[in-house]
Amino acid sequence: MDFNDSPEEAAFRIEVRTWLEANAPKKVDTKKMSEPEILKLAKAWQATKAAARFTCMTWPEALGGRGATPIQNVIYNQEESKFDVPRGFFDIGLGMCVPTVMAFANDETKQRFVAPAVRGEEIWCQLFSEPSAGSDVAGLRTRAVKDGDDWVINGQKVWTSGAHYCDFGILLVRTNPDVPKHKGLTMFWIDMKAPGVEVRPIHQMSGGSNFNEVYFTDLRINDSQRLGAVGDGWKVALVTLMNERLAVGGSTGPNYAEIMALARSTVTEDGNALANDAFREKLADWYVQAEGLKLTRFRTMTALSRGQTPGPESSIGKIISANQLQDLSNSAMELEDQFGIITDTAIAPMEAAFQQSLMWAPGLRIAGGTDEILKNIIAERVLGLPGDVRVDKDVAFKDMPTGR
Amino acid sequence: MDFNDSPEEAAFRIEVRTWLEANAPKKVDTKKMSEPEILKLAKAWQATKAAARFTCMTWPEALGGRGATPIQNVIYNQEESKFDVPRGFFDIGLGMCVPTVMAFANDETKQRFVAPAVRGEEIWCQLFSEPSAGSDVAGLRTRAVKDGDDWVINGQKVWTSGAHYCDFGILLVRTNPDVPKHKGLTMFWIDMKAPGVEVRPIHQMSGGSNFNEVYFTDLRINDSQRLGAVGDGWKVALVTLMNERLAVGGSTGPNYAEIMALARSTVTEDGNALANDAFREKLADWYVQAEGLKLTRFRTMTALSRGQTPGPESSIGKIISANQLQDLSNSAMELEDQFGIITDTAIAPMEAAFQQSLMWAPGLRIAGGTDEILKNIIAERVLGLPGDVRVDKDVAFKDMPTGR
Amino acid sequence: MNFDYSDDQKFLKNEARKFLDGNCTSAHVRKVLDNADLSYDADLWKGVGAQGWLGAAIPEEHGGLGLGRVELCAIAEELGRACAPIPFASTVYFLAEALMLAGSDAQKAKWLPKIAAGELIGAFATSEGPGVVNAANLQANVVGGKLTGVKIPVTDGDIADLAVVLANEGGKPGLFLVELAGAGVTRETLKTLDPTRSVAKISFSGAAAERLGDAGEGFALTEAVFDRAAVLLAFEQLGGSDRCLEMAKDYAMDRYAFGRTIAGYQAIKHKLADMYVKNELARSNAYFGAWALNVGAAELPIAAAAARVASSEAYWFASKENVQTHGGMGFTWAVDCHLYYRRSRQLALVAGAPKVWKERLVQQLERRNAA
Amino acid sequence: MNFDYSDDQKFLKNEARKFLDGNCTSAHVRKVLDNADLSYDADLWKGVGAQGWLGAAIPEEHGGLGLGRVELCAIAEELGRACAPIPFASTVYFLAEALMLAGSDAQKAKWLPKIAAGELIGAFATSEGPGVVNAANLQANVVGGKLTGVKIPVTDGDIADLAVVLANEGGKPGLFLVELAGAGVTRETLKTLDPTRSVAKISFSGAAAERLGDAGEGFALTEAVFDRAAVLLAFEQLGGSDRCLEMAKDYAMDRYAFGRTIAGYQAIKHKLADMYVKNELARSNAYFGAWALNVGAAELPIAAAAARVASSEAYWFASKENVQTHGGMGFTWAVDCHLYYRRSRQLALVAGAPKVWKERLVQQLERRNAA
Repeated sequence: MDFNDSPEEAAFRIEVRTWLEANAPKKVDTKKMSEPEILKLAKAWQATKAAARFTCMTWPEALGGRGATPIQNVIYNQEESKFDVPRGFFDIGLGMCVPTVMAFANDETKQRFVAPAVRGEEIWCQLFSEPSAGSDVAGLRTRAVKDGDDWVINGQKVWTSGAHYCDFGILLVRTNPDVPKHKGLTMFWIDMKAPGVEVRPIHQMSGGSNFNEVYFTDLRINDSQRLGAVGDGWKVALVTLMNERLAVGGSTGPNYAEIMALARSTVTEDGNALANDAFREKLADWYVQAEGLKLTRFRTMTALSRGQTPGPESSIGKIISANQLQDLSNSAMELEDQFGIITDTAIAPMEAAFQQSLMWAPGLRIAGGTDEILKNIIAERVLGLPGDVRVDKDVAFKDMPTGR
Repeated sequence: MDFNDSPEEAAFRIEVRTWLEANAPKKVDTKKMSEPEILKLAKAWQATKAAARFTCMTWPEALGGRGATPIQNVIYNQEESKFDVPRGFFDIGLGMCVPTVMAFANDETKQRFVAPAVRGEEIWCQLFSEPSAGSDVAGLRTRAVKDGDDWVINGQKVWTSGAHYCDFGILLVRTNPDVPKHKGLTMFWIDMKAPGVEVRPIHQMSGGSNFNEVYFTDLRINDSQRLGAVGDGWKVALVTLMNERLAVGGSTGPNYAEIMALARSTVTEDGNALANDAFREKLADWYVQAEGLKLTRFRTMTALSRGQTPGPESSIGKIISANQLQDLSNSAMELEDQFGIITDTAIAPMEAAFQQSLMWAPGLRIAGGTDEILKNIIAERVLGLPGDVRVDKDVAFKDMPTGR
Repeated sequence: MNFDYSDDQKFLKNEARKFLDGNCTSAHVRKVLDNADLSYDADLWKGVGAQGWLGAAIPEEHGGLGLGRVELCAIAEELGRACAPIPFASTVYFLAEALMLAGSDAQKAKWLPKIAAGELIGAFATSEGPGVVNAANLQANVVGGKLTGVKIPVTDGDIADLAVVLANEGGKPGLFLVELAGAGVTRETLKTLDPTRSVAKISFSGAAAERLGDAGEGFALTEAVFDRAAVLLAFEQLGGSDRCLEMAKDYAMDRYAFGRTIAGYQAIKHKLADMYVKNELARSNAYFGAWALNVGAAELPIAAAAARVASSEAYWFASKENVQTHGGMGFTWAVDCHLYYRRSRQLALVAGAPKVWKERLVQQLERRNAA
Repeated sequence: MNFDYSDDQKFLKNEARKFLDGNCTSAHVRKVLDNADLSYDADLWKGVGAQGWLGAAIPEEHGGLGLGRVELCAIAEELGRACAPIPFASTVYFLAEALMLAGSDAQKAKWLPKIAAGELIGAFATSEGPGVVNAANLQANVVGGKLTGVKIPVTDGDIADLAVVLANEGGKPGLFLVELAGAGVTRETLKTLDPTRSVAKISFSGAAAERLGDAGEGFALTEAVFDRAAVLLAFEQLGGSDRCLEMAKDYAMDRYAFGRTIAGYQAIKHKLADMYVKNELARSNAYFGAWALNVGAAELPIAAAAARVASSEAYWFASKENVQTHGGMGFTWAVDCHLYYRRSRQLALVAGAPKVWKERLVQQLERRNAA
């Protein structure tokens, strides 16, 4: 056991590092920039990467990649993360949407869309979730009705990351409500700037707006924008969702090191709060969990490095990290005692990082699969336990009971 | 809000206390006595109580009770608990079995059995659970086959408290496997000393044997021993089980006070283990839970005192107390560090009370409804949430899938 | 055994709920939430005063209703349930209780009638920075009746007329009454996690201060006021946790996934059962606190600590798992879950964090054991 | 990145499992459990010796196989999975590691070959009573090479040939080698929670003692031995927790209630998912411990603490919820759940309780931060 690169990996790491040092943009303070300004920087960097084939690296050369191994992809990302480059705008599009287009679109469509997406000129979003279809995505209600060679679409999507700056999206809709819910779905690609598409930001409990609602009012699209057969939408969506696991990153937010620093700086009658045994036991627990997750990622990388498929251990990440973030943030606020309620970044310790993460953590426990859904997934896919009793398998969608 | 008796309650408490002082047997050291010896004492005390109508107090006078209110019953038990009298042998019989007999037997049977049971001359047990039917009692397999005026019974019951000293039992069996499981059951009373009945103690993981298996091999009983109609066994059993809640007592075992004493006597580098903040926080949590349960019982008693039906809050007791006992016992062993593994009562602190309760607590989390079943009950009966999807409602018992 | 609200108390509680159902809806709470310039709901505050709640536990001789503390607990439970955006706790649980505990006859006569009449908003100012203020780090100082120092955070400090301030005088800690409209007081409203409750930083530079209670007793009196407030706050917390359980249940019963309501899935059922269990344990501990507060029992310190620990834990669990039960909707600003999530933190911190109370509880256990 | 067993190590682990599947069934464990006179399974002990496992990490010059510590971890994982009733940990993780860590050339040459050859059972004796032994309360004392004092509990003390004993000499704490068959040694077997592992009280009255390592280093050496043992024990714990998850899953898949297997109920599914998550976190932390132990990294103390904390927590959870998943059957003597429940406590206590390790972990974090 060790943490070393193989000779090939080490060589590739040097190649990557050398390229990054020569090409990565200089550090800029994005905190004071607007989103469009940051996006512009991100697109430029994406184009630079694409030209050197450091994006979509595992794709074939013909599609803009370099046929790299998954571990080479990991190595690139490790090295890139040491540079302060703009990130995050292209992950969903290139990680989930464009691969779906590549798998199901005709050649013409692929030729039109893949290369600009790889170069960062066009960005894609994923339009699956709806207000009444969260964990149960296949219960979605957005309708597409055939009209000659066109489809007319009405309905609403929700929790769409980046919809306001995206150019295109893949859209899952119901084309037949008379069959059981999984069988009446169809996938399309759409132009996000088309008339009939309206994007509204969602005001989150944390104050920010990282996601959008997208409303469709008589959106008209041609049948040629269909991905896969009519009624095969769920099968197409599964291809998209299979890629999701790889796109979901680690959690951000303060961790054991930050709360340890907070405790050390918090004066108590006996010295500082780090001297408190109860805090120390909690700190040990947080460390063990956080290190456990980090080391679990090393196990995943080991599998990649050995050319194997990573084991299911990678599925444990978000359950642990989201709940730990919520618990740790709350403990930090309690350390501050009455003062903990203050969120003014000029006054609260560590620029109110803990107060902010307390408001963000509930979202983390929900987005990309709730705690409950993730435990179902571990139970069913990892441990092989039976699925839930399904009362919706053979009922026509229109006859299914619904609530909100 | 106060904790005072009403004037009537106070008067009754004095009456009870006076009677107990005059009549309760002198304290004897039962630790050195055999079970039959203790049982003899218990029967004598039961006879004394019955003569003064201090047992089955809420029953009508004609059946041996005194038509007392539930709060009078509570007051008697509170006062009796201050005396060191033998207890526990009659609770299941008089609390669950005999009321079932009273509700469903003919007059002749009632006249034969009720009075001797009240006087403690005959003891009853309840024969419902089976190896393959625990939480799902109605899934039981013990078969009764009609043979003229008789029924012939074969099968096995399990977790029967007191079966080895009981005289009679109420027995739930399957009389028709061709109908859905709840519909094919019938209840009987049986003589535990009859040929065809064999009682074997269960060796528990805690080392002791508080329960039994009971095997039936061609046990032949007359149809006159039937309680309720053929096929109505589940309805009859529900009457028995409704009385169970009242019969389940509080948990025993060390609590926050004992572990606090242990910590105080455990020397550490800084003084004693009670000075450790982590221990102190846990201690506070245990205290809050234990006091919360005690005070919740006071709320139940208040309802009784006011002539109301107690609220559902009484259902929370065992989930909390059983899990706390397991957690607290484990923490106590960890306080002792390496020494905690020792169970020798002459050497381990507090005569190994914590080690014993660690081995007993898992049983407490299962007996009388597992944690999981109790949470279902709270969710469904208290909060009104829907029951589980039931796949077994309309399937003939013989066609149901089974495992162990 | 009489360990529950009486019929009269239940009637009062029910009337309080009716009043708040009409006058303290989610829209009222959000008006304060969404408007940074609004520190509280002045209409609701007037209405609550008109109901007599501000003087519920103030003796009749001082203009109050002279009811018991249990009645005040019943009102607190409803205020907590409604997430009321008013300085009720600061004025009634802290200021009025401090005056009744330690005030001279003159101080009581001067201020209690104003509180009962709704003419005065109070505040209780102890904290000076992150962590618990203590004898070693207390900086606020009174010399010749003039207070100098900074208190942060002071709940309702920006709207209060009168504050009780913990400060040293001649090296001895004491509590002091300070009129905040007077000279030498600068106030700055702060952003907090719960914008429906107002918080300020107050800087004193020679503000007139009058001692409340004996010199040297500042920390002891603070603890005694906290004990009283803790019980009353526990009922607000309980009201909030009950509401979270209701919200979660209602949503779960009406939200469908995979063809049936999510209320039928064990993961949700057991989560709500856990909420119920925690809420009932908190209720029982809160009732004991109410009894101890009402009769002035020697058990008050341990009862208050147990009530505060149990209700803080219950509300935290209920408010965060209520968000979780609502899924994505629960994370939106539009749905009310976050109002309770925020308030649960405000109430858990305003009288000192639960961990501080666990320590106080164990100290009481040690004292009991030693006695 | 190479953070997993190698193929060779996996092969060794698989061979170990095969051997134990045949030679350490539940019946073997129960033979020791049910017979109070039996301290260990002597046949299994011989077999394990014949496999070379006792000397796996002992250098070839001292008669061992000279494999790495990762290989020993792989064996430990399988021994834990099988709940092996033998003095492997006492002999290999404690005695042999102590000798390799602090022994003189002569001491190593004298004892290591005997361990590798299966001719010697070891023990490690620090505790003298409830709580953690420390400089202030250590009573055992060596004068003129003669040890006096009482050690309790000493795991495998009743069957061991050679013990490492923590004792003072001239006021300085040290470790000492004591042959238990010699004069001045009285041993009494004790009843414990896990009868499949043997424990004794040992009274020394002038027993011959030879120092192991430097004078004054007794506590430092004890901690260093505990660090090594903790990593190896973590793998035994991991093997046990994995087995508990397997047992729970197998039972749940085959047990029907209300017409379907209980494995289909979310309460059970999520319980098993929780087990899985804890086991995987424990595995990752254990692997890091194995790496640190194997290469003698400076990170060993924090890696060992993290491994011990994670695996103790995982095994406790898995063993108790395995009983719970089995319902009434799980509470019987006849079903194997309690073997693991008992062993989880034995392993959690034998190198000091997890809370002690949490403190050590945080001390390491402080040190790292200071550096």
